[in-house]
Amino acid sequence: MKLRVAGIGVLAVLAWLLPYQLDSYLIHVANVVILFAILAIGLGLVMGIAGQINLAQIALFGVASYATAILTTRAGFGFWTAAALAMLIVAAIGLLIGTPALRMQSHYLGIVTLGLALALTNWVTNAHIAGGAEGITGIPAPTLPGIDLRNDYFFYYLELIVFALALAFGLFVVRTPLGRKMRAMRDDSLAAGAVGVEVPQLRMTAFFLASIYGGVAGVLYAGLIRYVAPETFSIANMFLLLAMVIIGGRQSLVGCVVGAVALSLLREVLVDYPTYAQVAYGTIVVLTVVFAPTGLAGLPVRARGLLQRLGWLRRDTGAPPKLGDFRPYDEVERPAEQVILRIDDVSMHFRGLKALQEVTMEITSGEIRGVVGPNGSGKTTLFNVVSGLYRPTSGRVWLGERDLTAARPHTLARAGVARTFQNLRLFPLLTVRENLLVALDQTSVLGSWRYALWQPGVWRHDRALRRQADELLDRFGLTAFADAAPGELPYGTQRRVEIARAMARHPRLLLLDEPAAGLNGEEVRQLSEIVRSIRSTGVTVVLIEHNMGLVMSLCERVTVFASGRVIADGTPAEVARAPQVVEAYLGDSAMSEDVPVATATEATR
Amino acid sequence: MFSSLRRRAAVMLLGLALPVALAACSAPGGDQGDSNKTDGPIKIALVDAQSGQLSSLGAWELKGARLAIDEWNAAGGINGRQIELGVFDDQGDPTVGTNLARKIASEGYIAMIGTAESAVTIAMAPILRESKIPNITSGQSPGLVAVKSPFLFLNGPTSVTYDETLAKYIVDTKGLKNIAMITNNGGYGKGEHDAFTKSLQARGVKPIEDQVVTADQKDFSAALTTIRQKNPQVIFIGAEEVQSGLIVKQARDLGITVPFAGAAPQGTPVFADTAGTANVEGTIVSSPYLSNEVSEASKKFAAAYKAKFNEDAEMHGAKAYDGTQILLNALKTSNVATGQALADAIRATKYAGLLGDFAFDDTGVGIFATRIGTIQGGKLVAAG
Amino acid sequence: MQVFLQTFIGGMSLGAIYALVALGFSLVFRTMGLVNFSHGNVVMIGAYLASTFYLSTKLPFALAMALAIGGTGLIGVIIERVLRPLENKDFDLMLIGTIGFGIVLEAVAIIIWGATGNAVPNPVPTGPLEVLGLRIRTYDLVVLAIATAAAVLLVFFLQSTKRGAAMQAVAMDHEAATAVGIHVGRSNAIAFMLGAGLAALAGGLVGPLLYVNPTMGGALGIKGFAAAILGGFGSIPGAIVGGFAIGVLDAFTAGHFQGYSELVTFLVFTVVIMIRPTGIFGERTVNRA
Amino acid sequence: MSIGTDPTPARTTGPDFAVEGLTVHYGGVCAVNGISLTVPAGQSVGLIGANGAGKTSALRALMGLVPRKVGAVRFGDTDLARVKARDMVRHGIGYVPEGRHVFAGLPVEKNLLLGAYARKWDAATRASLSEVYELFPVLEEMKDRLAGALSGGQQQMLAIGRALMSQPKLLLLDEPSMGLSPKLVETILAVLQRLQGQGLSMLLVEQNAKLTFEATGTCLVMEHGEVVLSGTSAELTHDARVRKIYLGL
Repeated sequence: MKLRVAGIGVLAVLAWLLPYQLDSYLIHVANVVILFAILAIGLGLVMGIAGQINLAQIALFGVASYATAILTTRAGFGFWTAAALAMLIVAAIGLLIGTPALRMQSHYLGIVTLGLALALTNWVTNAHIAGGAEGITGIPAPTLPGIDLRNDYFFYYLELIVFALALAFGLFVVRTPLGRKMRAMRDDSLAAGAVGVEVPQLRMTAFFLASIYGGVAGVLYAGLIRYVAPETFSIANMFLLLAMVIIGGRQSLVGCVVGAVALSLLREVLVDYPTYAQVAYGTIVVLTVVFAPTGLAGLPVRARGLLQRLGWLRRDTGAPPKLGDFRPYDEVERPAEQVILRIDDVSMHFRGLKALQEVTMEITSGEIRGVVGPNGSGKTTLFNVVSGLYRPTSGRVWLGERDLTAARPHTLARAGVARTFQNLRLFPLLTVRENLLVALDQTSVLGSWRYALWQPGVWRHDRALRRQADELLDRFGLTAFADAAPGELPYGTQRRVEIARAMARHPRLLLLDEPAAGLNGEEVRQLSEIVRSIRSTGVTVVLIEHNMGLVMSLCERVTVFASGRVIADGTPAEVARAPQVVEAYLGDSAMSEDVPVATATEATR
Repeated sequence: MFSSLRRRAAVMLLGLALPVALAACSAPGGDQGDSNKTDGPIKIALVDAQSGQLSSLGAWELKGARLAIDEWNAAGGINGRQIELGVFDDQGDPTVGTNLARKIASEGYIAMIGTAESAVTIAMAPILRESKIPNITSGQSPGLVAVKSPFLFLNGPTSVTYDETLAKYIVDTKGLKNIAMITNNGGYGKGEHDAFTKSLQARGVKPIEDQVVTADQKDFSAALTTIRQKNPQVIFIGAEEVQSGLIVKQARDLGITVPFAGAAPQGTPVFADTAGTANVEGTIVSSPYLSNEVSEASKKFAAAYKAKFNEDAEMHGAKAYDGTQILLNALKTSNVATGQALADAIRATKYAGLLGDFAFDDTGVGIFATRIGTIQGGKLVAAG
Repeated sequence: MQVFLQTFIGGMSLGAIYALVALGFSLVFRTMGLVNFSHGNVVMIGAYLASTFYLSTKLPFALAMALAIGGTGLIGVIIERVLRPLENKDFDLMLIGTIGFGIVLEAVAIIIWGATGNAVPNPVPTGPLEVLGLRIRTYDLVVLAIATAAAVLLVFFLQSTKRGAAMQAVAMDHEAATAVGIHVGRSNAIAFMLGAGLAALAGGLVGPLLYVNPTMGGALGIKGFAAAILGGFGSIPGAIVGGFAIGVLDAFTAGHFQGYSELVTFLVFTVVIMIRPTGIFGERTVNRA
Repeated sequence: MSIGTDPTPARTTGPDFAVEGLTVHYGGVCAVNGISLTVPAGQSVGLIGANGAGKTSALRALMGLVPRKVGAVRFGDTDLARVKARDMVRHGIGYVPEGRHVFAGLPVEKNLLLGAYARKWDAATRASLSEVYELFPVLEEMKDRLAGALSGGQQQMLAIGRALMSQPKLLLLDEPSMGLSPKLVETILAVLQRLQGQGLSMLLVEQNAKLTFEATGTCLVMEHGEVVLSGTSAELTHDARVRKIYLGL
């Protein structure tokens, strides 16, 4: 930490003293580099942090430059007034370009944003007001009292301060709830929705942020160059910016900056050989995606790994951290029994496959319900319907008195439904603590205005969340793994992290999808202890499970599925005797006749 | 812990404050001192697209300028000083142009030749003006005049002259009134569009069709079909060489047989090659430099050009040659002045060049006439 | 009416080119889930190869085309081989990798052939046909015929040959395909080669129609990709319908909005895709997005 | 949806198939823990167990479809331990994946022909095709339909038919009864019995214990990645431990 503060200080001083070493051309180059760095931070936020492919970043940059140019030269506004209006315009355009992200992702989003960027370039090339291909010249230089910003050296300091603020704000976003949610959405948008992240709003926020960064860079560009023309915002420059972000490392804002600086300098060195520069950076992009997907920012980690493998660097040989004990919740009085979840005649068809057929179920508050059945009998489909991932073909789902049939996952999560996934859906690039923090944050994305107006509030909120996370980590015995990446943990520990994450939502209803899969005997025992303790706090638990011993010992009621239908419902002992259950499992109705009466209390393993 | 934190903060603050203090007393930079030195080579910059789609223009310009400078250097330079030509590649991008303007200023170049792209030149003009570096450009857009920089000079006529001459020939001499236009929305095309429309307007003629295409468009069937419907007597093209060639080629494919008319690009071999030699027959061209055979001076120039570069000279080379000659003459008469004095010397220079007799007015334009030629038998010849 | 029909015909011939480009996009996506953003640049290389063989070595046009197809096929194999480690792992990263390849291909073309490009004379010297006052270039008909033939051949290859069936099987279920003895990697490489070959076909055909230069790949690639998406990404009939749709849309916006045509084309495209993200025929592949 | 009844000529019976020490790990979980099994020439062996016991993982690992550690895989004198998944079929191993995995967008007949991908498509292939059609007349009726449009039972028949097209000497079947109605399960059982009658070796992975006991001679019961019970199918049918493993009682 000390080292880091000192490093930042040294960098700041160096950046401050840099102009003394540069001639009037190089200072101009430095100014352009800073602009690209700001742009790269914006692209890093939307693409690397939020996972939205945005090939219109350079167009947003252009929108702001053009808006400033038009407002100053055509409408006679002062530079700073024009800049403020330009920021509003670019934010609106950013939201517009982001709209397709609500419906599509990945390469679809790529082509649409690219198309919209081309459309914008096409407009400025034609529109009389934008000066056509000749662009707009004579943009007035911005003024500050006592400082002549026409001087590239003073402009450098303006840019440097803006850049420092932009980077600091970006890093602040990344490390506080908003950015965490974005990273969670990037890693797994499904799981993010399930822990209450409002994915659609968040995608728009990402585009909004990108447009702000594009806007800041664009306004500065207009003030620096004092001339705008369509070529500057071409697709070729978009790809150059993309290359900066990829080479630097899209998931690290600092990496984006490093990439922007490195590639700008490379281009400057090869300024007389632009074609070879193009070969060079294209090749570097290909090599980066294949061999170093995390870019320059990921190199230190990779280098350490390599050194360790070669034996040049000592591995951490301390004893591997141990999973702690689960500290049971305080029991609360069991609330009056009422129906908390009512599944009413739900059917779910996938193009001919009838995954659920007229399923009706009621779950009473405070119970532990088991859902069992052979593979492919529709259990997970049921969970997906209840947690909002699927919209049922027919039928309704009621949570208490609320009809939540077609609600989005995050709405359900906010209404008190939490779940885990059969194949584990932890956010792989977030630490264990961050996984919990995402779920703990109950604030809405719309509350993000605080980021602009009241950062200390955001900071305090984040501190409070961290305290809660520490408490939760401690309760689930995960403190030793708080800063580990989920993928590095033993499977059983990952399962527990997922349950802790679900509990971070303080749910009323907890859906566990095969929580015992892959656990050993001791872990299964701990699991049943955890589930009992969770129930004792008044949470209703529904679990899908193949480990029949666990089901028999833990559940008060069991619902049996086969071929998308409920074929039995009752106490474990009752259903285990039911002929249709035995047939569903063993394939033989005759075998059910000599089944001994079961004792439902004993945990087998 | 706390005190050490505070100490560190204080040190950091000091680190920040020191440069601020320095900055307050003396601004960094201030390196424009070396342009007035009186020994060593005379540094002239040539800025043009040496890469990208318009790099052929840049290559021609470079050859014309190089030829002029080599001739002077061979004759002993100016005041015993050799002339050094620095070549910069603007990639046809105005922003690169603004960077280069600062670069040539910081590296002590005293004058600039180029660029061939009006948009790039316009972008560079304010910076060159601030740095007091005279610039002789090959652009011809009326927008260059609108910049009103006392440091900007044109080595040829503007589109207004080209198109006024053309309109005069078509409407007044030939009596053709049914004129269709197809222009692109790029810097050059737009200049042509506006200038030609204005010249027609002055004659009370309204184009029967006015199609605008994008600068990178390659398929014109829609525009040409519309034009064909209107049965024009002549079609005006305002586009660069390659695009003009494509337009003519596709027009002939669609069965349009009337002649085309245009300015300098339509007189180039690139235009004829792209369109196909047979297709350009009869094209009316307004150009200050119809061919290498028009005068003794042009024959001499063409021969020297051929000897040096082993290819035939054409208009852009000739323009750059004229522009460079004017600059070098001004340098000689002013005893290698720089800045304002050099600009004044250029303005005062009268020069009989390949394109005609140059005499600059306040707008920086030195020549106000073009000639009309037509393509006959694959060759551009002066029209009767 | 005549203008309408003439514009339509113009749109159809470019549409045929877009359809070929879209076919390449879709074939590669369908068989291996890769979005090849460098496809447009492969089209450009194909155009250069074809025009170079045709112009400088005076080979017959068909032969020049065949050589170009071979050349780009090789490029396709190289791209697939380099990016193979990312297959089925990181979709977005792979996409960016192909953008990197596109950047390199464009620069290489500039180094080899220069930046300005060249016009390719019409290989079919007969004059245009005159039908009901409409002028139809013979070359347009040739383009349409070849594009149709290519689409038919491709469909025939996929439907009626063992290798074609195997390639489709790989796309549908690569594990079951492995179990019946299909070499999935080889099948993917062949798919990529075919995609690149189609690109060369499109590039070779578009040369005489338009102009060959290093930046042509950008425009053709983006329009072709839009066509593939519009038709339904991964669908063969979708690519063809989408190609013609974009071609005709392009022609009419060029007619009506002149300089603003690109703006209108992409706005219309965005709106259509927002309403129906799976495209016209694209039901089957939507889960991959 | 009945199966054909014409007797078909006996197949060439393959050699013994033996696996030793098969272990599979998925991201830290041990799905299969060092199991060994043998399928004697011309015999059928069942591998049963509750959901999540590791049966499917074991079968997929046998095919080489998932990374595995294995002591030995022998098919007669041939060592298959290093043979790639795509080449297993060339050594006479046919595979019917769990959940059918037919090529949904291709017609039924194309699916079947692809089953013979490793062979030359010639007269012998046509003969195999008519054998399959004889075995499953319904597939012939549907031969031009897309496989994805078939019912679950028909798809299962198609998956088995596809595996038979390679003329295998050993058939690995993964849960052929999954999601099928009892009547269809009977049909599948009849097919398996008939194939066995022709001398085809089979390894049947199933959750449906009854079906497995009736279709096979010997059976292994898996739990937690290990074989916990084995014996003849007749013995196991009446073994109460099977029920306990399944129902947790």
